[in-house]
Amino acid sequence: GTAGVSNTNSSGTGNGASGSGGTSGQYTVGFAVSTTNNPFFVAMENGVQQEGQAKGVKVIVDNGNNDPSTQMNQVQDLIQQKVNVILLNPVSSQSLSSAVKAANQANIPVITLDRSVDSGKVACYIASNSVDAGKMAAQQLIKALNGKGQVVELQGVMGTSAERDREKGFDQEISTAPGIQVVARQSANFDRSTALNVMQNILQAHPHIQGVFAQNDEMALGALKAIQQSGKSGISLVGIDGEQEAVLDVQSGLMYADIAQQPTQEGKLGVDYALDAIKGKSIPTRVNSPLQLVTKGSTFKGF
Amino acid sequence: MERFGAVIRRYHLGPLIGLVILLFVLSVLSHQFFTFGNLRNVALQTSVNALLAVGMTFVILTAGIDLSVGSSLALSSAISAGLMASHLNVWLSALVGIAVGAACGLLNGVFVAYARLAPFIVTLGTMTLYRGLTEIYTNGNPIFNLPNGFSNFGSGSVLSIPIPVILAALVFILGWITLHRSTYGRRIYAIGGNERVAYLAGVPVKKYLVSVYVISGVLASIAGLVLTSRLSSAEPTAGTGYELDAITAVVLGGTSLFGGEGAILGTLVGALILGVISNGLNLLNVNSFYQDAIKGLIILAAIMLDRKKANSR
Amino acid sequence: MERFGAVIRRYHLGPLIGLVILLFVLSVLSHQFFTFGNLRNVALQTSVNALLAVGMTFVILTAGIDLSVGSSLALSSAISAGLMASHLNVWLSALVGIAVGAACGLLNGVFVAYARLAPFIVTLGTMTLYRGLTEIYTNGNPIFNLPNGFSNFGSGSVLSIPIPVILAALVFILGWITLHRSTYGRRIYAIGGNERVAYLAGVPVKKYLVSVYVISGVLASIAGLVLTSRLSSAEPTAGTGYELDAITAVVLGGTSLFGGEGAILGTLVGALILGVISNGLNLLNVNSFYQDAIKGLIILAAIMLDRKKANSR
Amino acid sequence: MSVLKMTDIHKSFSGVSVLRGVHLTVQSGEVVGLLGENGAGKSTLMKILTGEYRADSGEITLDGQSVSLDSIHRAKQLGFGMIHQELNLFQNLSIAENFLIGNEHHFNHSGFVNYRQLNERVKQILQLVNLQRTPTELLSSLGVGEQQLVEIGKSLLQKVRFLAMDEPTSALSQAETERLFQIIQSLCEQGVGVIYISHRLDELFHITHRVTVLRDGKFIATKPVQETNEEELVSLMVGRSIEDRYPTVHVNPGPIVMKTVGLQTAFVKNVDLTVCAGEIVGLGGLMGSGRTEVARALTGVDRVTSGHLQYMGNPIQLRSPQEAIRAGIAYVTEDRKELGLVLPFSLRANVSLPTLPARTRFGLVQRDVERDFARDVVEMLHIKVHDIEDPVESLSGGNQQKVVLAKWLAQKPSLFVLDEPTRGVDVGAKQEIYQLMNELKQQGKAILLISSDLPELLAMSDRVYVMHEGHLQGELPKQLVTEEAVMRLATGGSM
Ligand SMILES: Nc1ncnc2c1ncn2[C@@H]1O[C@H](COP(=O)(O)OP(=O)(O)OP(=O)(O)O)[C@@H](O)[C@H]1O
Ligand SMILES: Nc1ncnc2c1ncn2[C@@H]1O[C@H](COP(=O)(O)OP(=O)(O)OP(=O)(O)O)[C@@H](O)[C@H]1O
Ligand SMILES: [Mg+2]
Ligand SMILES: [Mg+2]
Repeated sequence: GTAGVSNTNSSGTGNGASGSGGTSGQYTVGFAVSTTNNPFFVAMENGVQQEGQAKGVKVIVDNGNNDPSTQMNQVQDLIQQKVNVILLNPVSSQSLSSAVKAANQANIPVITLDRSVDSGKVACYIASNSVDAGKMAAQQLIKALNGKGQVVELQGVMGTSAERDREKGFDQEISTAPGIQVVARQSANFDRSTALNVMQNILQAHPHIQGVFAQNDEMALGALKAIQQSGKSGISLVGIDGEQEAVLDVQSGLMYADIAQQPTQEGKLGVDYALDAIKGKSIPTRVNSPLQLVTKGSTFKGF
Repeated sequence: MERFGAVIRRYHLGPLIGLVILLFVLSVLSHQFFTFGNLRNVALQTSVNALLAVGMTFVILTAGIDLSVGSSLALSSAISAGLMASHLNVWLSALVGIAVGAACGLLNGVFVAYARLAPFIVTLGTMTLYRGLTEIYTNGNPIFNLPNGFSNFGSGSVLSIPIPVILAALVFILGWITLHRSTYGRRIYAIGGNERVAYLAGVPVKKYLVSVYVISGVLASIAGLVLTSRLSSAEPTAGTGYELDAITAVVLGGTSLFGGEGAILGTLVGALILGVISNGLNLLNVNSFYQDAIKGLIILAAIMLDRKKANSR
Repeated sequence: MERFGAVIRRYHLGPLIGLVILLFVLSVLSHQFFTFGNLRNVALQTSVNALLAVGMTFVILTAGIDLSVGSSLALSSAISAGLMASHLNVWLSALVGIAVGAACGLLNGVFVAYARLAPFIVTLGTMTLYRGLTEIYTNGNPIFNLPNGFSNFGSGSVLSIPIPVILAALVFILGWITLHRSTYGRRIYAIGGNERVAYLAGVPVKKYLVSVYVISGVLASIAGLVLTSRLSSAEPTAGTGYELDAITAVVLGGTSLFGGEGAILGTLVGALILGVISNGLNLLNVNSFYQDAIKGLIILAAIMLDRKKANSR
Repeated sequence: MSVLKMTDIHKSFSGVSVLRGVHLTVQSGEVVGLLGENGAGKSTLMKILTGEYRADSGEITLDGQSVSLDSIHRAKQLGFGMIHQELNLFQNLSIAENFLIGNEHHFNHSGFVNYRQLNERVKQILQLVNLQRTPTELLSSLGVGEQQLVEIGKSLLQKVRFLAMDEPTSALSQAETERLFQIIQSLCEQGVGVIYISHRLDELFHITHRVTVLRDGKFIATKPVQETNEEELVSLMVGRSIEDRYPTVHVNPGPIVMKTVGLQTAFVKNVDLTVCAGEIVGLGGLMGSGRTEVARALTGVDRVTSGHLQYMGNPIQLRSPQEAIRAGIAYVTEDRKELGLVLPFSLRANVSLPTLPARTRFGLVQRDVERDFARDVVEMLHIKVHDIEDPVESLSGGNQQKVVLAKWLAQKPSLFVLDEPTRGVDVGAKQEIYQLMNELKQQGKAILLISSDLPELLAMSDRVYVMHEGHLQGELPKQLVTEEAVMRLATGGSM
């Protein structure tokens, strides 16, 4: 599975919204995370847990295993447990709408992280735009290739929103550079070892590619191994997520760029706004956490 | 007394004891667990897997297996939802979905029964095929904007019992009657016990084999309708991995993968054990990193209770 | 001539014919396909699944199944990688990983052989358990920064044949000798053919059952080392779903899930068919939405060729 | 009054000719015996009649009308039934349900099983065949003999006009056999034509009107039973005459090889018996009396709950068959299909299974030694097999039985426990097996012979123990062994 698109800008360190710690001992926040099969969401969960501890809030975490109906069930369980706020990182925007409606009926505020839902009342949506992430990646590739050459796109799990949106943004932007040709689009399921194999095969079919866009860092890291093992050089690789390993590879020049998000911060922000919501403070309905571009020389840390 | 012992053996009450212990432990650990609202949730959350598991029981009793249920579910519900979204009558769309499920099962059954291919590999192939067709049909996008009336079916209740639960209960009762009381059911057991002997006794083995896969496909499509209606959308990735849950429920319920042995009540218990584990781990707020380990241990513990049965594998 | 027919029957050359057709079609469709470099890639990409499938063949021949291989792979490679990352000697770390794989298999085997529980459900339980332990051990994060020497093992080659391929080939040869030439192998077939007859003929059935799960666990850990070394990192999610690929390779190769029938060469062919399909679809740059459907159709077509064999299920 | 005629039937399996111009005629109300060596083609001929196999050529007529038997269903419609040599039963179902499958229309109540009616009817039939079991018991809890009674009972449920019985008595003892004859008689009175296959010659004279003899897939002769005798039938069947059907040799018994003291298992109690070197000790009793269970206790299969075994003068504990085999005890099981053979394995692999460790070098099987042994036993026991690499499931029943016996010969054990070793074996081969037993006896081996074939038990044993309901009822020395004495003990009487 993979990240949706969230981005955290530098201001998103939880300063804006925190209730003062210690006053909230009895509050419970339910966090329904789409999956913990991916470092991105593990980091998000860590953020939620850390901030919960810091603010003295009890946190209940449910892992949806990327299955909408499992997550729907978990939201129901959270409602059943009468949590004060639900932090929802939905598996699917469409499918979790009914879960949000159920929470609305039970008068439990819902804050969505990284992805939102299509209908139902959401108190606050903390994320960035997946389409933008795709666009930024395309811009980096265009820059790296000086506007001409062959590129390939490694797709995530077909049918997931992250896959669709990143592809959409990438396609829109890449088409602005007529000199660039997307010679292959293949799915590697957001998975590192699959990406290694798929990239090997693509290199076989298209030995002259100059750029690779991987829809997440796991695939970028797999593709990097394939490129390294093929002995080819001069292929620019761009990923999305801001995973520590990928960020390090960008800084050492192995990858061209990474479009980073800060899931830890996003999780922290979620808890902070949750406390505000409990206390009846007004909170913004949309918190935009901009994407962080990581290129060689940047000092960004990653998660 | 003798009859009682026979009943335990015959209907595999081992897993039931496991379920009861699990319920007891969870009631002690969480005061929210044994409330009407929560048990209702457990039942609701189990309903989709339970529907699939009934069909899987039929298939496994013939020593077959159906790995394609999750994909059949996705394909049939995508098509139903697509028709609904384009304003076809809800009932008619649902019927078309069920017909698609039946067709998925029919193809499996024909390969297994008439081409005499191993069910595992046939349904593995169709699992991939039906998933691919779903992706092509939906272009990878979820189908939403379904009529409200349809959504109510999955989220409504009668006498505060959710409609999917009632549906699953009906299917279980029907399944029980069919397997344990009808001549059809006895013949299914006979085929699973010894296909060749059944054939020699004049059972039209091929038709029966086809029929169990059709039943499985139809129930997968019904499960798909429940799921689509609960989520108000049909996802191209819906049902991924559900085959494993359904098979687990069946096997946990004491049915042998080698066919001919087992009972549908066991399947119900197996499905409930799985549902209760997930619900309980959530209620107790077990760290998600520990959940898998604990779930694995509970499954192992549950089958240990069924040891005697398993002996006669 | 007569002997030749027997060889075809005995070693299930049906799938091999399927593989040859597939190779032919792909060579026509893509001029890159039948090049040394690409075939080398296919072999390399097949090596992990091939290693798992050898162990799975042993298990399935006893009428068992091992769903836990993917998780055993993840657990053992996480522990090896963890030790390497903390600067333990590479060889020693690798050995510890293999020991962990053996322990995973031992637990499975003891449950199956001594507690007489159904292998499906035992290994389903341990699949979840071992995955959970991996998550706990890694805290959900990949382990990287492995020593360079170790990475070379997965990406290096001898006479331009990749080391993982050589390793898999060695394991296949060993597996073939063991299954088809050794007393041990003969007894494995006997257990799968009729466990009670084997027992009455003096085969220590329980020990043998344990041993096949240990073999499977050890090969899973070796596959894990290959994977970790190729990726220069150990992922907590590594190996997810690999059990299905391994089982598919075995069954596609003509081995019966009911035990006692099949051959390891079939498994090799089965694994290669899967590897070739993935490679071919990538080379031809088939639209991802169509890949699943095409893959499903190829699997169905491949087994149709093996019809005669499947008859005698 | 109808007549069934099979004329010039030919059949081959993948090029190997099995039936070559066979004729058979049966009239309603008549019992025709079908006789032939193992592998002569008797079962194959009957399977053609029931639509399981299709003849390659030949004609089958019913009352002069040619019929085509192209499906099981068609044969059933015509009223052709069969009691299979290999028990065709569902181990996973109850006794009653075994009657149900294939006869659903009798107990069908708009799609549902009328269990009350079924159990009632099955109860009647069980009484008729003299099986003391309740219809709801699981079939798998029955011994082989009892299962054979179920198989017989099943045929009574169908309205058949012609019934083929393929060795129905091979696992039955005297009492059940007589019961079966009464049943056959009443079937005949109802106008059913019966084809009766058996390797127990005396039975043919008891029950049949005419006997048809096959040899090597060819029709040899049909004789009215009054006009022939055992010698003639045997020579028609094997192509030579057999002088001494039960050859015996005298050997002075050596030391005690196996002695049980107060032996008790979950199924038998207080069994005290001895078997000496150079001795054949018989173990008789009715079906279900626990003879097999004694064998299982002596061979490490069943746990001994009290009492103990003495082997070669020393107490011994056998925790598994492996230990028994190592100690030199061989167990020839009665149920060849379930317990004797790995059916998909070749003959070669089957006969070498218990002796594999001895045929291993550097962990590898010495295949040439293995092959030589397989060829030797095929020759020694005249096993009819096309190729030692053929799977044993394609062998005829009697030949399969010989394979079960053969696999223990290489082991050179000191004690042979033979449970119904000649079940389904033809006269000629039986004599060969007896000669083999005699040879073993001369070599100083101890043999415990369990048999339901009374003439065989009486003739071959030096002493006979008789069991009754799980315990030893008595011991008969050679000079006192008579059918009457055995039957008296077997039914709970005293000497
Ligand atoms: N399905 C089969 N495939 C190949 N050969 C077969 C098959 N069935 C029977 N045969 C062969 O046909 C021959 C006749 O077998 P059949 O079972 O009819 O003998 P039978 O007269 O019944 O012997 P028995 O007295 O041992 O039961 C045997 O040599 C046997 O090996
Ligand atoms: N596994 C078992 N479970 C329960 N009862 C059993 C089992 N095996 C045998 N029995 C019972 O033990 C008794 C003796 O068994 P069995 O019929 O094999 O004896 P036998 O004297 O060898 O007779 P046979 O002539 O059938 O060989 C029977 O009543 C049988 O049903
Ligand atoms: Mg026969
Ligand atoms: Mg017996």
